[in-house]
Amino acid sequence: MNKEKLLDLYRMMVQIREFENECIELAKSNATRAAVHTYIGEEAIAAGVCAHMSNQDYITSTHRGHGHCIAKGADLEKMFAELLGREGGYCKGKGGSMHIADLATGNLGANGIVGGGIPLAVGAALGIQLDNKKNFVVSFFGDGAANEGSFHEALNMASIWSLPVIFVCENNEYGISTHVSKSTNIQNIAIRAMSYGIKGVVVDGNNILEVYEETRKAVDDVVSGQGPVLLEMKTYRMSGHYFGDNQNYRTKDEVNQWKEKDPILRCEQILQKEYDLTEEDLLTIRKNIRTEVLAASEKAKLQPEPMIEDLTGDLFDQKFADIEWKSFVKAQGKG
Amino acid sequence: MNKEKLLDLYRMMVQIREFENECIELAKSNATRAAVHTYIGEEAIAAGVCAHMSNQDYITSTHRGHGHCIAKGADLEKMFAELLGREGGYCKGKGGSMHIADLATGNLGANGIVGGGIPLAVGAALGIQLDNKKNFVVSFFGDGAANEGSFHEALNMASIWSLPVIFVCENNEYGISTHVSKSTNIQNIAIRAMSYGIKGVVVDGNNILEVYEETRKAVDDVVSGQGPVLLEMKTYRMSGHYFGDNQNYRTKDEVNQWKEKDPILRCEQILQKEYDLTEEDLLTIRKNIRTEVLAASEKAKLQPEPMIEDLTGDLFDQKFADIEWKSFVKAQGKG
Amino acid sequence: MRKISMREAVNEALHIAFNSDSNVFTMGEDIAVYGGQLRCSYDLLDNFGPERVRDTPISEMAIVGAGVGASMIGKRPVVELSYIDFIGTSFDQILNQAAKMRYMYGGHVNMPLVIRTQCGAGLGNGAQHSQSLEAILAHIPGIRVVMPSNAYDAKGLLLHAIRDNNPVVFIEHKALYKVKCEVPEEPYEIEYTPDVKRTGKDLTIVTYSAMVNRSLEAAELLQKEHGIEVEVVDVRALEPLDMEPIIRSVKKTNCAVIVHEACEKGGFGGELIAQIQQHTFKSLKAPILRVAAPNVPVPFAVNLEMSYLPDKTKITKAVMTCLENKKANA
Amino acid sequence: MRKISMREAVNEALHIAFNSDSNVFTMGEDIAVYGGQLRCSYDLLDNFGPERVRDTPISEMAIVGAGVGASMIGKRPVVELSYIDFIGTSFDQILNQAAKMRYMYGGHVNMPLVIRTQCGAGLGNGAQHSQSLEAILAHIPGIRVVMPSNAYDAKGLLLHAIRDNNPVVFIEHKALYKVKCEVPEEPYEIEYTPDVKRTGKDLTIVTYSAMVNRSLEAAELLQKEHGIEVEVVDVRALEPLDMEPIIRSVKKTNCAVIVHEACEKGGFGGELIAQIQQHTFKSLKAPILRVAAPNVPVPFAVNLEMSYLPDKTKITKAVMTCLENKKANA
Ligand SMILES: Cc1ncc(C[n+]2csc(CCOP(=O)(O)OP(=O)(O)O)c2C)c(N)n1
Ligand SMILES: Cc1ncc(C[n+]2csc(CCOP(=O)(O)OP(=O)(O)O)c2C)c(N)n1
Ligand SMILES: [Mg+2]
Ligand SMILES: [Mg+2]
Repeated sequence: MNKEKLLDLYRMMVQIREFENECIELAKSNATRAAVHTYIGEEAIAAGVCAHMSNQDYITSTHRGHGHCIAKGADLEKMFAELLGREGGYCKGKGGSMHIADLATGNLGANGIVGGGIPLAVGAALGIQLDNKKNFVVSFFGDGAANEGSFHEALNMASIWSLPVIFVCENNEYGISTHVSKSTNIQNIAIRAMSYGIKGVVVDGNNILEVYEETRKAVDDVVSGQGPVLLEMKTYRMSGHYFGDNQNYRTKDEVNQWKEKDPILRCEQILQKEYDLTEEDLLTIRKNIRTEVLAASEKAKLQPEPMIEDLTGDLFDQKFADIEWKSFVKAQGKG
Repeated sequence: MNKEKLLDLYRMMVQIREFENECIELAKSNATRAAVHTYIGEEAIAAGVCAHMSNQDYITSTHRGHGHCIAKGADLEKMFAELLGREGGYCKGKGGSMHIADLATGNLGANGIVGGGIPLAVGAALGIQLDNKKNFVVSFFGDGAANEGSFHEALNMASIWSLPVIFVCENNEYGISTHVSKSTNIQNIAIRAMSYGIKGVVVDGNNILEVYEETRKAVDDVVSGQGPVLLEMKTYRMSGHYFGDNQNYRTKDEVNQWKEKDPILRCEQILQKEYDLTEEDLLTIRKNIRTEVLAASEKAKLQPEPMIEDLTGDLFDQKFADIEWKSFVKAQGKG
Repeated sequence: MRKISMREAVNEALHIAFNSDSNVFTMGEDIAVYGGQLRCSYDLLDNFGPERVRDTPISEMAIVGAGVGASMIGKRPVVELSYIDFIGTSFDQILNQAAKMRYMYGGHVNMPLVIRTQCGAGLGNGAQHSQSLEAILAHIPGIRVVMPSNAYDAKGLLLHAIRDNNPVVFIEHKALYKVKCEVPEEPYEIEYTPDVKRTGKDLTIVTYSAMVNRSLEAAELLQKEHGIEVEVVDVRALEPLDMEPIIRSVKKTNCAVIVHEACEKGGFGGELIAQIQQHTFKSLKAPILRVAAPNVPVPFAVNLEMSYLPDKTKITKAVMTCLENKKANA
Repeated sequence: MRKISMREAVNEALHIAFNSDSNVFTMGEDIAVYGGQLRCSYDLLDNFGPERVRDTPISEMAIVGAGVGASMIGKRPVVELSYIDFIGTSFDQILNQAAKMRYMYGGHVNMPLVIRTQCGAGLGNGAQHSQSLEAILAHIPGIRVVMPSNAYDAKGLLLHAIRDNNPVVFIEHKALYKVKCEVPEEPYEIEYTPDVKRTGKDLTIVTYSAMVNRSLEAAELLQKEHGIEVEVVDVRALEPLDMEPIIRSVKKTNCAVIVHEACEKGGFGGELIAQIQQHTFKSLKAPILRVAAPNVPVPFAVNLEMSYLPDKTKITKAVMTCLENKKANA
């Protein structure tokens, strides 16, 4: 990979990390209300996957969706504004942390329902296929979501129709408090691909180069009509399930061991060893990004709340589509 | 297998076949109303599986459930009475063909919802495990049902808890009009066992000896705590999806080819070749069973309809359980 | 004018929609080769091909969910749930996805999705294939709920629903499929608004779906035998719910009976009564009565199922009671 | 008497049930090690072990379905859906299995199953984690629907539900978990019947769950500022629905306001109104009004969510309007 590319990926990861750090700050003062699920430790996945995507390629995301959203190119201020429930937020403050969609960048939305987005991704991929386009869809979801019925139905449907969709299972070892070894009886979730006759690949999700490369192969596959692919990204949720989680279900030791495999750290090591960047270079990048992120947060904080009159708006589109109905004369003797 | 055993299995298969033949007669005159889904061609599965079960072993069944019900030991007259909507039917006429349960023989019920019974079987197996009993549960369902989310969730849950349940997928090649090759992208549904880390076995479901033997092994496994097993029974629905099905989705040729593999025919061949039964012996058996079945049907027809006053009964049990609440004094400093 | 059945009318609307907009496609269990468990999608496969007319696996969550996803990117899917009872296996995609997305995402997403399905008892399909679940759907903000009572309305309402940019659950009663009425060959639309199916000055029946015909039968009988003039209002769309024609009617007749096939408790009759009594309190001369199924699942036996269903007799009785009350309070 | 929170009361009831009947067990997401997303099942794992206190995969269909299956063979499962919104992913097992089996199988099956879950808005959980879906459940014949409004009721109703041989959906409002009241240490049961939480002669508020407290606040205010005496009836169980105390109250006060947090359209208020107006028509001196959420999903922003929720002010206003109507019609 050339240096600029890797630096882009690095910057993206840092941006996500800094966004999440700031979210935690906001959560501390209860500015975000309810749960904020941070993506800390998993940044390589969103960054490495979405680097292959254009705005015409779609994603579906999860309750832990900030990283996906940012990697797809979202505007940070609008994201913060949404988290803070401001009028200028992505959803005009109606959604909140778990429900940011951004159609302009191809983000079909975060989802508060575990597994809820997987069938949507299949539908978007079906739309692409019907339109004979060369785009594709990525559905992000967790190890826990892989035990929802929707996972099963969606992968099977995508397979029989050879739809252009990549299923990215972010196996961060936990569904809230439940370790993946307690919720499944298999070593790799990727093996579930066999149930649908599709390709399943285990990927080191904390290694940005591997994520990037394996996604590239999957994109080639799905776009060339070879059907969906299941990528299992092995990773770890370095923070709590949400800010405020007491984490009584795991040891500090375990967390610390994974912190050594922090994807950003590992990327920095590569950048230093193989691309001659100095620690100072990296620090500068991080500082600049942090400044940008904080600026976005500050600006968002200044935004007004939604207007109360807007409470009942946006439920239905009042317009009907412009379709002119044409009779269909059936062939004789049919029906 | 000794002769008496095989003859028992044969008799069971014939009983099911004759029951279904009579159902078709009843359906012709609309006496059964709505759809009656017959089990013709699949009798070896119910017979071979249930031969291993006592009344303390449970099954969950499907819309195509007559065979399972009979093989578990149901009373034919009560079954016919239910199909005809009579007061003396298994459900007092409230259920109908798709909803016969018979707790006395361990039949937790047929189910009109495809895949609906699979989680119930897991729950019954959990109950058995909690009670430290040595019983087990069999869940019957079709190839089509294996694409329902409930299949996925249920098998996974049974696996992680090593529950004593055998999942019997009756792959009769069709879900109504849809051939299994159009609804899945895999050769054998049994392979889905891998997604849950359990054993999956492909069985010739039209071969009574193989069904019997493979079920025996599975029973040994699940009862000894080795966790659930998925048995895929390859078979064929020789009749329409229901009586009245135009079967425009398959050729007569295809059906005829499978008729040569009729499980009853094959059992008869074995009985003649290896157990010295004559054609006449078999004819006598069939005639006797047929007479019994018809007698049950005739008796059922004479039964009265349910009383209209019974329309709103049976919804809730009016009694509460006899439990005497005992305080629980918590250890100090807890909670 | 030619008469066609509601099944034919739905099929015709689907053909028109497929012919008019290439974004329209359909998927569901057994709808292509088999022509649908509801038998409404016959000929579509032959006329429009397997890309746009798709048999699915038995996976209702994926069927509805894929419809939601495809509609979010601009397609106009018409997905089929062969029985409304199967909202059970697909409910999350209706409750938490289809219905919520536009609002939750601040109005930035449109969802031109139609879920066609079939409801109702009377044909011996048993407890899990005979339900009337419209009240459940009508309580979920964000989805349209449309229930035609005849072939003419079905064609016009379905085309309207397909042109709608919002998710619509389009519920066809199985007992209506064979019922014929006059239906023009050309395309037309019917708006989501109640229709006065019969005028009368003595009492208003508010009803929808298969119960419209039962109510008209009762009205006919009441007129013939007692000279009572009953007005029958067909709600047609539970969401959007246009109460104006209903309120107008009740203000005229001063009393009302609600008729629906769903079980009474928690049924949509409650909503209608709540609004009617609020807006016509002073003109109301008798308590509003409901004729609905008892609060049990649909039984199988023919005599139980028939006595389960609201019918002409029960409706007539309720009307008479209501009119007696009206007289007593006059 | 000691005061404990509703969370503690639920936890205490669970401990009592586990201690009293070895058939009682519980399963759900994160309920064992973590003590529950609702934090109501803490200490159970330590006290009763991993066989009877089970963390499940994220598989709501299997959780509810396994509860149904286990209860059919005589166990008494208390399963937990961490949010009522997840009836979406488990609906078939509620609608078509748990609710229908006893009737459909002719009364030969009992199902002592409790589904504990949590409802309600107000804490910024957004559209998919804040719903009030009781009206959907109350429309399904065959399941009990119970909604406590305080710690005392929660303990007694939950023990009653666990002893019930029928499936019960037990809905705890998330905003009530921390609210304390006097609760005896010993076991006791409360029957499924409405409770008059405050007596008054001028108007009846019929309400349940978190809205009981809002209604009591409004009643308090109305009394203090206007000398108006409002009676507040807590429905407590939507199924079985005992209308007698409600009707008695309205016959006394001659007018009523229904308050619930669920969105108005198709909410349970409709059912209450339908029955009240039918049985109190002559005593009713004003149209029955509803105070409920608007017909949109629950919004996230704090100001929107607060204005979405029914509160003291809206209730007070509705009561005043209703009383004006009453006076005008007197
Ligand atoms: C259908 C549903 N069930 C349960 C929940 C509650 N819940 C929210 S996040 C979560 C854990 C999800 O685990 P996983 O899929 O591994 O994603 P992760 O949080 O680890 O990123 C659970 C159980 C939910 N939101 N939706
Ligand atoms: C949830 C659900 N979806 C769809 C149906 C309609 N339906 C009834 S039987 C059937 C086919 C089932 O196929 P399979 O599981 O292979 O069983 P088979 O009929 O072949 O025995 C379908 C789709 C249903 N009853 N329930
Ligand atoms: Mg996880
Ligand atoms: Mg099949």
